[in-house]
Amino acid sequence: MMEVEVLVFGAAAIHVKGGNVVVTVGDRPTVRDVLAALHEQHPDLRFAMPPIETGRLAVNHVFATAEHPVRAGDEIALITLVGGG
Amino acid sequence: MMEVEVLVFGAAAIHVKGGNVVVTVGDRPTVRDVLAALHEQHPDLRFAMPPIETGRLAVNHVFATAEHPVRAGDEIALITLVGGG
Amino acid sequence: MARTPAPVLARIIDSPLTRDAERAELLLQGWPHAFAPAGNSVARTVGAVLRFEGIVRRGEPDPSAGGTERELLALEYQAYDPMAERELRRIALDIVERHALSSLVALHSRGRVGVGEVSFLLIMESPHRAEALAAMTLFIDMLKQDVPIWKKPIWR
Amino acid sequence: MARTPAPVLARIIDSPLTRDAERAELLLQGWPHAFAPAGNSVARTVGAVLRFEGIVRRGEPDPSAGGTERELLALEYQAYDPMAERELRRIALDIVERHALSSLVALHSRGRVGVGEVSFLLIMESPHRAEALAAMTLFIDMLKQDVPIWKKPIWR
Repeated sequence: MMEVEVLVFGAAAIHVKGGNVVVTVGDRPTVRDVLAALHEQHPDLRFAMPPIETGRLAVNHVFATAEHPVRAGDEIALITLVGGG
Repeated sequence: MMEVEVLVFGAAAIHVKGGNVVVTVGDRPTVRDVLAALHEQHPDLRFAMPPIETGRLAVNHVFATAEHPVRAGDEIALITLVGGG
Repeated sequence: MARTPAPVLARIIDSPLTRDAERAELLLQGWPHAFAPAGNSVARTVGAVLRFEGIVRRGEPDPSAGGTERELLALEYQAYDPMAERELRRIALDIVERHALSSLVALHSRGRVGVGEVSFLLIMESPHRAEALAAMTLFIDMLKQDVPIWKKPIWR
Repeated sequence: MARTPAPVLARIIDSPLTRDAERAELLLQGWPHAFAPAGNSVARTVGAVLRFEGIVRRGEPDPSAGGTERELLALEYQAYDPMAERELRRIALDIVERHALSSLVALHSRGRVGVGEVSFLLIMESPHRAEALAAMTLFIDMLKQDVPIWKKPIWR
């Protein structure tokens, strides 16, 4: 098992203290595993979350899709409902 | 019978002296009649002319479609292949 | 809700559309925000300002040379008066209404416009960007179909 | 034909995008035609310049009031650094390549932008207008999907 910290912004951050949440996932997790854990362990954020199968997270400031591995020390961010422009 | 003067511009005007041509049409002509006469009496301009049935001419500075009557003294212009912008 | 009519300016101008010519024309026509930055219209309901400049390029296809590109010095724009300005204005009013724009300025040059100079200027203010983008595409399409302006190449 | 890479500038700026802020940024970044009129790029192959300004409007829907519109003082833009600028630049390079644009400037504000002020500026030069219009629509769509910038309303 490993803990992954996920940065949260914008409307999603209203439900979160300190701008991040922590999820527990199995060893050698992928983006999909982190998304599944977010859905399960932080249901408050579901309104802002991408689907587990097709969703993406930012890993080290680059968008990564479901299969992408997540390693200890990676900077993971949930980026949805952006509002630029 | 009546003679109608038609102003010609742009690429179409290259084939024309003085910027206008004259066509002979029957009494109470419409835009369609003038277009048909242009096609027949000025074949050089055909490349720049709208179809007789669906075409338009400007009558007194407003676009007029096939059924529009043409009267003595109207200012008639063939406006195609414009190049603004 | 009844709306104040959106300001519309549509004119044919006897010079290239330099910044000075644009400013002079807006001032002359009493345009409400000639010197204000784009966003500072009074109502503050404008969310998008879109500006298009059409510029004379160095090369044009030469029909008398089978359409191969040839070097230009300038284009000479000829307008059928007063219909050209009238059509420009008709299109402007139609599009402002259809897309609920907040304002529209359309200026087109008549006469000689050198390579690199602006011959056509279109500015639209709109509450939202989508309307302005759609309106701009439509405006230019209509301009190229209906406004009796022709260009004569002046070759180098 | 091998083309010189088109100049691209994509930046997140810590202020509203006033004309002075825009000019200062272009100058600072050594932008090739910061002070030249739009059309006077060296190659003279540009036929269209398109400029978009996104402006903070007076009213925004308030989610905590069921989405009814409420009066704003300003929007506070928050960016995820350095990803926001990186994504802005990635999109800019992608679109310049895809639409064969001649140049592209994309500036977005971070921090407080008052009602009536510009938060986003996009300038594109292109040989022909159609590419620029298509590219602009696509750029803004991609911005709104991928660039990690959020706005916090500061209500009146």
